[in-house]
Amino acid sequence: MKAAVVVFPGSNCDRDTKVAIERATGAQVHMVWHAETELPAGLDLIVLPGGFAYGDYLRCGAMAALSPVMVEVRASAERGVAVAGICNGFQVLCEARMLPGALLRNAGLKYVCKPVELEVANGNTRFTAAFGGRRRAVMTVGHGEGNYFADPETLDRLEGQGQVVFRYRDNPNGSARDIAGIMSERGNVLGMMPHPDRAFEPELGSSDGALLFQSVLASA
Amino acid sequence: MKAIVHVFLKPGVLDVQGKAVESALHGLGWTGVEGVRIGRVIEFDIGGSDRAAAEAEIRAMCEKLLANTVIEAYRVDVGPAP
Amino acid sequence: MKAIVHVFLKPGVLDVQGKAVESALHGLGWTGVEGVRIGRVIEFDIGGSDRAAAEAEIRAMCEKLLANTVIEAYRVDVGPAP
Amino acid sequence: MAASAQTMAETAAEFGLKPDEYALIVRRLNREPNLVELGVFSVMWSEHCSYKSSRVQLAKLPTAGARVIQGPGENAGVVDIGDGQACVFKMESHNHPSYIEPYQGAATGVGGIMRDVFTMGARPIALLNALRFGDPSHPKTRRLVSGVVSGIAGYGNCVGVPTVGGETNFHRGYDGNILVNAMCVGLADADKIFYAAAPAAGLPVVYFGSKTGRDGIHGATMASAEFGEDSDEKRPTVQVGDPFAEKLLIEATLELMASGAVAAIQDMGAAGLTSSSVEMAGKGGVGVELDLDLVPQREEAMSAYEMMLSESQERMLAILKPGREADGRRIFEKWGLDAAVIGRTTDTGRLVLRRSGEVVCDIPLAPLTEDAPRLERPWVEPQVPARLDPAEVPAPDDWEAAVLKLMSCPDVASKRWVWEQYDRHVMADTLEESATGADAAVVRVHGTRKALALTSDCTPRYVAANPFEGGKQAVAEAWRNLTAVGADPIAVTDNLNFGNPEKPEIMGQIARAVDGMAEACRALDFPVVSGNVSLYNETGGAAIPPTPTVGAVGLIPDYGLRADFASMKAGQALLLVGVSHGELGASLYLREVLGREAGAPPPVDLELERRAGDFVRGLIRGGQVSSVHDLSDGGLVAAAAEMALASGVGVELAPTSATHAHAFLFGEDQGRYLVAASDPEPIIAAGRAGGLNIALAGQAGGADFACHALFRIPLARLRLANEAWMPAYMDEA
Ligand SMILES: Nc1ncnc2c1ncn2[C@@H]1O[C@H](COP(=O)(O)OP(=O)(O)O)[C@@H](O)[C@H]1O
Ligand SMILES: [Mg+2]
Repeated sequence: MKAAVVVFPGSNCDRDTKVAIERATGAQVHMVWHAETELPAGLDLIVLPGGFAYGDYLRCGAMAALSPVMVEVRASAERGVAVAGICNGFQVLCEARMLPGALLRNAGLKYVCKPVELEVANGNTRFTAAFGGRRRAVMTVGHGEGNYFADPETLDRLEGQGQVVFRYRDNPNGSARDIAGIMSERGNVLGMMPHPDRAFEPELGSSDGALLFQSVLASA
Repeated sequence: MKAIVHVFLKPGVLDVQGKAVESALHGLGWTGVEGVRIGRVIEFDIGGSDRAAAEAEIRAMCEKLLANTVIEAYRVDVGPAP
Repeated sequence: MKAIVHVFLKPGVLDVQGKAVESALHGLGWTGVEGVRIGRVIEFDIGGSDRAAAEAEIRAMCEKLLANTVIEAYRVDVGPAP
Repeated sequence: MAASAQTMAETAAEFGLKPDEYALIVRRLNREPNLVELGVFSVMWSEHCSYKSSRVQLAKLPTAGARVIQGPGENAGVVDIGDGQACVFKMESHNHPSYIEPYQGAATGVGGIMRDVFTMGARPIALLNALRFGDPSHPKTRRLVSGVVSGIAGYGNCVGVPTVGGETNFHRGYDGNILVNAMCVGLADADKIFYAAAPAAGLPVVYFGSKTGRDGIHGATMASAEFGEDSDEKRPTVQVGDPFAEKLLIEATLELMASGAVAAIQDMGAAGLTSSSVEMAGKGGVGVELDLDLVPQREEAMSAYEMMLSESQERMLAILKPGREADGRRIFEKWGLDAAVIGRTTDTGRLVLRRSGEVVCDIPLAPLTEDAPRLERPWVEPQVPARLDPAEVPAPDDWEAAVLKLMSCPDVASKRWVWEQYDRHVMADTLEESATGADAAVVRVHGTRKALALTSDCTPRYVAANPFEGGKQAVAEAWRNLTAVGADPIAVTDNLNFGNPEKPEIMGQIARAVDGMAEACRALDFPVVSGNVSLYNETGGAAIPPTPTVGAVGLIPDYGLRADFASMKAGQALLLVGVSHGELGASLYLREVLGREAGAPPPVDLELERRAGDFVRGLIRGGQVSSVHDLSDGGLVAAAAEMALASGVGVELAPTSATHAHAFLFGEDQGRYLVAASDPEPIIAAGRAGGLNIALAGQAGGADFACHALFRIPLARLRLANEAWMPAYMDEA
């Protein structure tokens, strides 16, 4: 498998994500600077990592969504390459309109960092196949703006088409319908607030995040 | 010219911060306060002197960056340079 | 009545958001934009009909809660109910 | 600048210079200084930069050790952690700014301490913070807590360095002067440490980072001045932090260092451009010439004085090797940072500044550092109370209420409300942190089996009662906390927070607290490698409780063999290691349950401390135990209750001393640990063979926290008492 992690100014989970993918899948991981206008050839996975791209000033992910590299990320997604946005990366994908909805300020108005239990709402995706029918997963969240919002019709559609991939079992941020992660209609673009990149070995409290990257590997 | 852009959450989007401020104001005894909404205001100077052209430019900036129209609505005011 | 409160950083206080937005706008080709400042706007309804009294109340709210007067300045506008 | 001699002397007084200090400046220059020169002297000789009141005291601390690569004197301390790797760390206060503007004050405190660490070539990998607030009922406390915590979170989370530990206390002694002490720990290659000393004349001086504005002008002198009633008027000195700029600065600095272009480097902290340029030139024994017109500026028409004293954040000064300007340019451009070559080092030994083509400052550098006042401030021996006889301290009328009160009092109650706002997991190497139930945070050395153990400790009520014993205790507790997770304690950083040193009683607290710390550091082979002093923490003449915060670092050779206190299992025996006399003086039981603050603090027997610690560490390293907790605030009851809560298993305590059960249960005798053991006999035998006191203190199991006939509390109730206080307090409108 060949993967790329995009590095925006202010990304801070870029190394974590690289290490997680390497340890989980043995894949070769390229770090791609946001100003690049080309991506390495033959990628199976592109990850937009967590962090505070451009300081999250104005709105989380807004400026990153306009980065030069996003043109190629979008084009790759259109060609069917798997794209995953984790935390800040999810915010970027929403701002880039590559996923529907938006991430609002947490209902508690505070940054929240804690382990959360997730329901694997759709185990039959490019990102969850390796969960092998497991319905529960544990990862941590760490965000101030992870409160997923979309209008009711969009939410109905997401649910109806199996695009809700993860749900919180105990909602930490007020997200609509407990949504923790969604994917595009075509199923190759994933956005999620919890961090699989911090859950890739038992010492970190959970290795469930490794399954996510292994799922992509299996479908590659 | 001077541009003033107001950005607010759309009516259907719960303004949690506005709600929190409202209940804090109530708690401080200002119980008559209602319907608190919190938005962002962005001010800047923009060259040129054609007001209509400037306004069109600023709307383009809003669509592209200053507002997220999935959840936010914006209002643009252009005035003479301060 | 309708209250509109604008809160901005005092002059000289580093406006990190304004700085970031300005350089993003430049990057998008709007190089004529200058002096971007980002503030908050807080709107709400307030009972009564005495404009001066309302304004005094709102100033008290600003001092107490709505603005951080160590680094922020505010402006209060009171208008008729919408 | 054409002020008369009279006026300049008056200005000097306003800048906080004493008449004799001003006279010394005139003598050194052979003339009156101008305003810029006076500004430079006043900040360099301020308490904050010169340590004039504390230098004599600090000299008493042991600073050498087998693992010490760099002790005090640089931006941060450096210790060897094997395999060619080094750990770089320091603690620093941002007390006054945080009181004035809690969010920005705390945020810029975190930013400042990180810069001290990456300036030395280390990547920051962990943050801790030690916070002391006023009484919860004080009208300002809630807002200060909320602002400080969100400021720390706002900055650290954005930069992407995990905040893994700290402490939070409340006491009315801090009503008018809160303490915000932040510690940063970084990792570097031992042979790639960077220093501030300019190596030669003729090298380019490069400014990079954020632009200079009028932020915090005279902040360094402000940090050294007592608060008056008019502290609200000191507003314009507030500095605003930009964590995004800091993140770019870290990456750019480390990249610049890796490129081989850096000859010397220094962050711009307190007194910004002044102290950074003076220190780099002074340490290197060269001169420096700057053209201030070239400094990237955020505001218009800044004077030379304003530029030299500005405390704008996120700025660095580097001296490059000859001909390496292009490397710098490429890297600063990549990271979008402002940068400029603003001057050169010279062989004149002078600081020369130009503005608009004119020389606005031309002074010899030597007096700025060498002649900085070094005061032997008079001090008096602190009055210390006598030991409290346990027989004179009543047992609780209602045991259950007493236990619940203790576990829900502000100092013991869970600080979840605080640490859930901190990103504790970024970098994916955090093994133990605030949430996990361990006496020290544990962070892996990336890519290895090694881990660093990190802690921050001080018990101000002990120091207030007896500065010497309290100083010893702060060091001993830090050592004990590192030991309790299985680490070898390596070295200490400290933050000495006190009142006005011009008062002999306060100077007495400083002198004796440092004596105590020095004695403990010596006895425990625990050298001090960095630190910070914050004096004048007084309002209206009332000083804070003396608070010498100790930050410490330990090394775990293989993180597979470590301990926490969250893995106790039903059926295990709880062993108490150490001697229990039932010390209730200055205890939490006395203060929280009986409402008294009296008596001598528990003394620390450093020899026993060491033996008990070495024994416990041996058990952990030998894989014999994995659940260990040290005894501190609240004694055996608090320690056992915390183990029960963290592990989700009940505990039945068995007091061994029949007399004064309350002294045994609530006493805060030092040098003690609770160890959960499945097979206790061999451990007891080994301990006794080593001359240690070790005894069965209880049994894990069931769903209650109990002590025979005295109390029986369901864990769920205990948990609620422990968890509910802080959120309830913070959410009260
Ligand atoms: N209490 C202390 N104990 C030991 N060293 C100290 C103490 N206070 C200050 N130092 C040392 O003195 C030097 C100067 O400190 P400081 O002015 O706070 O550094 P900076 O200017 O980098 O913020 C540093 O090397 C610091 O470690
Ligand atoms: Mg420094």
